[in-house]
Amino acid sequence: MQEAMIKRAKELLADGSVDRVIGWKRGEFAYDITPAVFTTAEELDRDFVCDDFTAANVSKYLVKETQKEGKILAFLKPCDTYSFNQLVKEHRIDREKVYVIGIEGGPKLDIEKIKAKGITGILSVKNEDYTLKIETIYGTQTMPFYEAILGKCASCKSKKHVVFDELIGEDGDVLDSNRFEMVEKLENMTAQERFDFWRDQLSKCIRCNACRNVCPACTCENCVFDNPKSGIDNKAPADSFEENMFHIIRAFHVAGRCTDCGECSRVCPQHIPLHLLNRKFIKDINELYGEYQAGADTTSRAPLNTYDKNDCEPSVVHERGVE
Amino acid sequence: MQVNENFEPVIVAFCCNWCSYAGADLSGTNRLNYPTNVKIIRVPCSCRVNPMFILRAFQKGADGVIICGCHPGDCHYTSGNYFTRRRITLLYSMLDFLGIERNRTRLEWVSAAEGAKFAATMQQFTEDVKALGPNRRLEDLRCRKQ
Amino acid sequence: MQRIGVFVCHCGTNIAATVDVKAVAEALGHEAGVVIAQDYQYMCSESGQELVKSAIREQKLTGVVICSCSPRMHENTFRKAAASAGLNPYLVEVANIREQCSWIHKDIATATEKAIILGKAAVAKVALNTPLTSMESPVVKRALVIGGGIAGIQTALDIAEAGFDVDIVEKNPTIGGKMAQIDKTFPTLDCAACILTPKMVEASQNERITIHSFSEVEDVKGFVGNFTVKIKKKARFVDETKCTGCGLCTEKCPMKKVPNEFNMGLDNRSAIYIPFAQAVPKVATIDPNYCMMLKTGKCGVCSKVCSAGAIDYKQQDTIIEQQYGAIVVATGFNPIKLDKYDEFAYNQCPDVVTSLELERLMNAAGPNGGTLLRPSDKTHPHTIVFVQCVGSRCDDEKGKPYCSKICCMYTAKHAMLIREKYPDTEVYVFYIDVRTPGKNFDEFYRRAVEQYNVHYIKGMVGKVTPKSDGKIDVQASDLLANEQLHINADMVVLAAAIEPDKTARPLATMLTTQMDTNDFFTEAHPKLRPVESATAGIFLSGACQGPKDIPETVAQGSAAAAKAIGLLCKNSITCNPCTAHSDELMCNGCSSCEKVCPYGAITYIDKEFRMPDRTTKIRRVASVNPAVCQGCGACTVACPSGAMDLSGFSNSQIMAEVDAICK
Amino acid sequence: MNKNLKEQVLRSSGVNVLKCMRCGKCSATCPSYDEMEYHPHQFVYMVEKGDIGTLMKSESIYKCLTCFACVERCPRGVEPAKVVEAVRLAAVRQQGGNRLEPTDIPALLDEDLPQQAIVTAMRKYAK
Repeated sequence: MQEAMIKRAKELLADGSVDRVIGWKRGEFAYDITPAVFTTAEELDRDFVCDDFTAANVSKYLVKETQKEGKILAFLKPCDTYSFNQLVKEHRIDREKVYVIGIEGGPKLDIEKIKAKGITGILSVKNEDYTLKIETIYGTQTMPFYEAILGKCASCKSKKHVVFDELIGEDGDVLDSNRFEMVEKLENMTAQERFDFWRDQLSKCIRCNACRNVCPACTCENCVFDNPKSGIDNKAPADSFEENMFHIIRAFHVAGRCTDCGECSRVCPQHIPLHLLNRKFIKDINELYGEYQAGADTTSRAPLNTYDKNDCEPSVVHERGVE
Repeated sequence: MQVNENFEPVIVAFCCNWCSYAGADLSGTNRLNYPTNVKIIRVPCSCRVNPMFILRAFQKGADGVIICGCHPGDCHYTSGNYFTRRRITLLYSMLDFLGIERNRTRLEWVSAAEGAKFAATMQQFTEDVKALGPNRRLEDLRCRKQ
Repeated sequence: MQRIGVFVCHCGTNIAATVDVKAVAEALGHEAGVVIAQDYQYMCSESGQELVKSAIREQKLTGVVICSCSPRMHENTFRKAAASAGLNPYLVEVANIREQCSWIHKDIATATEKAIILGKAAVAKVALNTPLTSMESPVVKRALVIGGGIAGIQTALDIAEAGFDVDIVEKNPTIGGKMAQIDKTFPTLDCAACILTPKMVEASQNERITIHSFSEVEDVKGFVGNFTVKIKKKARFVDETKCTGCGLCTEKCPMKKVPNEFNMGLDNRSAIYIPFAQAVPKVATIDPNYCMMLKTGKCGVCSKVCSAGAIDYKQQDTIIEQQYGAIVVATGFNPIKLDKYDEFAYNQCPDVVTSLELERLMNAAGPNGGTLLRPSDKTHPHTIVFVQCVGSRCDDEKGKPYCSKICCMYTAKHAMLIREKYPDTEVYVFYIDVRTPGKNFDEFYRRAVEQYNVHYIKGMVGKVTPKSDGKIDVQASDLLANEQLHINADMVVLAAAIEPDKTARPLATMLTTQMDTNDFFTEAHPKLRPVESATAGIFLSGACQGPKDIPETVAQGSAAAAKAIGLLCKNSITCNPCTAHSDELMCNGCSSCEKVCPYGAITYIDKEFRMPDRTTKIRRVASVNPAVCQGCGACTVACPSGAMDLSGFSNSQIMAEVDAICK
Repeated sequence: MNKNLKEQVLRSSGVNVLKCMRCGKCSATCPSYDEMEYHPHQFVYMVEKGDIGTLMKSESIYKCLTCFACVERCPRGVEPAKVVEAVRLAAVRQQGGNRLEPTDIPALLDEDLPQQAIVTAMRKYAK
């Protein structure tokens, strides 16, 4: 697929349809992939990569990219198209300035899961018939493919591209995922157990802001946490409450807008399952106000920006689940 | 859990100017008693209450937060309390998900004519929060389990 | 550097009795930024205000905190005082230490502590207040009166008299309301129609008054001075402009078995009808539930006989949209349904009637031409029992908790009229209390007893049983004689409680006005602003605000008119400056705020920004129209970037209050 | 006036006699009115006054049929029948005796006796 993508990108650059291409390039290690913008055929040939590690969602970069002159080609996986659509809906991306090529999605690999097997000195990882062949400086190792996939891919919600100008490869369907399993499990715990769970998790936070910086819903010109006028600006936590506050408010700010792309948890260096907070909101919204998938379209009203006169009262929180 | 008999909770009440704040005034005019623990902050509409304010209150040591607004359908601004209802329902559900005691937060509709309901609600809420004891869960997330 | 002045009011002993006022002033004097803290007997008095003003001038204050009664009482008083001393009025904050402190607490120590905290919160807030300037917004010089009963008519006439255009929207085919159904009025016993119908005609002939009969308010948008109202003119299948009201169609209409609502269903009318002879507008209306032409397409008699060619079977509901500066609500009342009172056999026995039904039975234009006859067998009743407080003063869900106010007097009236016209009739009135506060009211009641020999019995009727001989057994207690009575009556008249009209509740939602638990509109202040609603530009007239008799209704109708005229006289009104505003540097242009704004006050513009690297960037940003924004703050929470904030209730101000309370 | 007795009656009846607005609908409804020396509304009023001894001595407490018509009809929700029952109970307790044991009932039964009468008898004569 990588070859087909490079070929198509070169064509579009050559005929002037687009001025830039956003995709991924390799870093120091094979698995160390970062999103990158390419402007020439040479750059594409040299650096462009699309493999089992290109999990990063590039749609957020289009906010800044579409503020520039000219048109950009974006390769979007199914999950990325939801984020893209949501950003178009919020007027953050100028749709006219993007040429979207839908590409097949994951599952993508999580290098941390490979490393967790005690495999170090990794040079390259190849998927051969769902067995990973891992070349290391200590020799070749293998492990089953599905044991190394990203958490977000394991509970993939959709293989469908909700927006594209053309497709490379097949379009898929919305999946019947098990993504709320963990949320449900937590809901069924006692309040004390839930509290203990989150205290353990959130106290690991080092406020590196990676979750915020990667989140396609967090595209504010100026984040409230960086704004002294908001009253909650804070980089280094001044007291024990800050992380808690940060994550609740962040989850609340993206509630009804989060497409559940799972990037927050993917990039968290402390492995905090931040996506669970977002999924809790999504699950509540689905259950209380009707099914809603952010980014599935560009016209529907976000659940928090609308209401129904017969909405439930907050006492519903008392009526369900475990105290 | 140890219940401290002398525990006096700090309770912040956000009241919309048109209904609930007037309802609170009415309970005063009618000399209906409720605990001094409750301190009211006037907001134009319950939809003005940002989740940040609620979290900030807990952060700064509040033991309970209650929001009061016009009854659904009676909002002075037509629809404000409908938005409030969604936002606050989701927020309270999230706080519950994080293991924060449910009885520390409440949303109640109190009209300008419901002075008695206001006093009774505050009385009950204060008792509920008192029973829970001081709010610790929202403060010590940094402390790892010993 | 802040220079805040704190002024603590004793309010006589209202505050000082439970709050140590001096201690509050002392404690707040130590707060950061506070340069002066004083207490005074009555801060709202002339000399109290002078204290504030001189402190502003002498101490060069940048903010003022008044610890006193509710800001709903005197915030404006102190804002005006500050303005007259040269301080922006929005640099004044009120800490409510009366309604929300001294009046609800008994213990001085804890009440004082709370008062200090409330004061600290106000000090913390005022330190962040910014001077605000009000905008002006134009006033549309036209009023809408909703409801065409005596209240609405009076209001409309008074507003028209003052030289402003008024529209009356009446849901029935004619104006006149309940008063048109009434026979005589207390305490003068003059004929209701004789005093009402001239007013109805006056309203219809006044050039400044437009009557939209058979119409309903569909939608209300906008705000004081500038409401946009959609009025639905229901199809009456008769062209109002052509119909002469000759009534030929109503005579010829073959469908004559329609319960006549004007006569409380005591007789029938035709499918095409004019409610009563003096109806205004005197125009026929076709009842589509009964009209054979509309139901089956066969008939068309009315169309054939109408020489004016006014019949239009294809007429549709139409919507009129109109701008108004002021709206007066005059939706009136109805007697409650008595279905739940089986003990009074209202549903079982036709000779048990409500008082309003009795009005029709006694009315010359009523079903019996003014002769009082039993509905069951059209015989003259010789013993009539009146039961008061049916459904009024009830503590259960069957009735209403309030006194309906008018029943004592109209029952005395009925009793008197019956005794006058039919001296052979015995009249019993069972009362719990007779309430006659009003000019000439008690004299009237005493006349019923002394001159007309009406039997007033203190006690309630327990049970009404229709008997096989057509008589009615009324079992009651005479509390003063301490005996149980059985009266062999011919008729029983129930003084049913009155309740607000059912259309009032949805209307209140449209108008964003408040109602009490009984669905009466809530006035802005129970004593000082009885004809205004809490929503600016919406006024209350008549029984929609609470039970009222005719003189009171008319008085309130005129009072509401005066208030509306006061508003319409102005060319522009001062807007609330506490509106939302968006920080363009932070706005993402995401449209969340626009979606939650109930007034459509937010629009988006593409704006060019100079970037730090000297390039320019065009971004979509929100812009709030302060003349349209009413300051609810819904957008401030919807905004994910925190760009949207509300003047007077800013994020930082509210958070400062939270901090001060939680400290 | 016996304060303790009044409190006992108020507590065991659960009635707030102050809600009464003296309309007399209870007595107007009462089928046993003529049998009773003191009538339902008087029970409410006299209990409020604390004049319970008089009521306890009166046969009226056994004349109430506990048909609950007064409870059903009272516009203020005062529930006079409960007051009557509480006074009766006070009398029964003071006398220290049960007038009716459940074991006595089979002998008293006959086919025409309505169910309610048995229940009422238990209410009135046994505690």
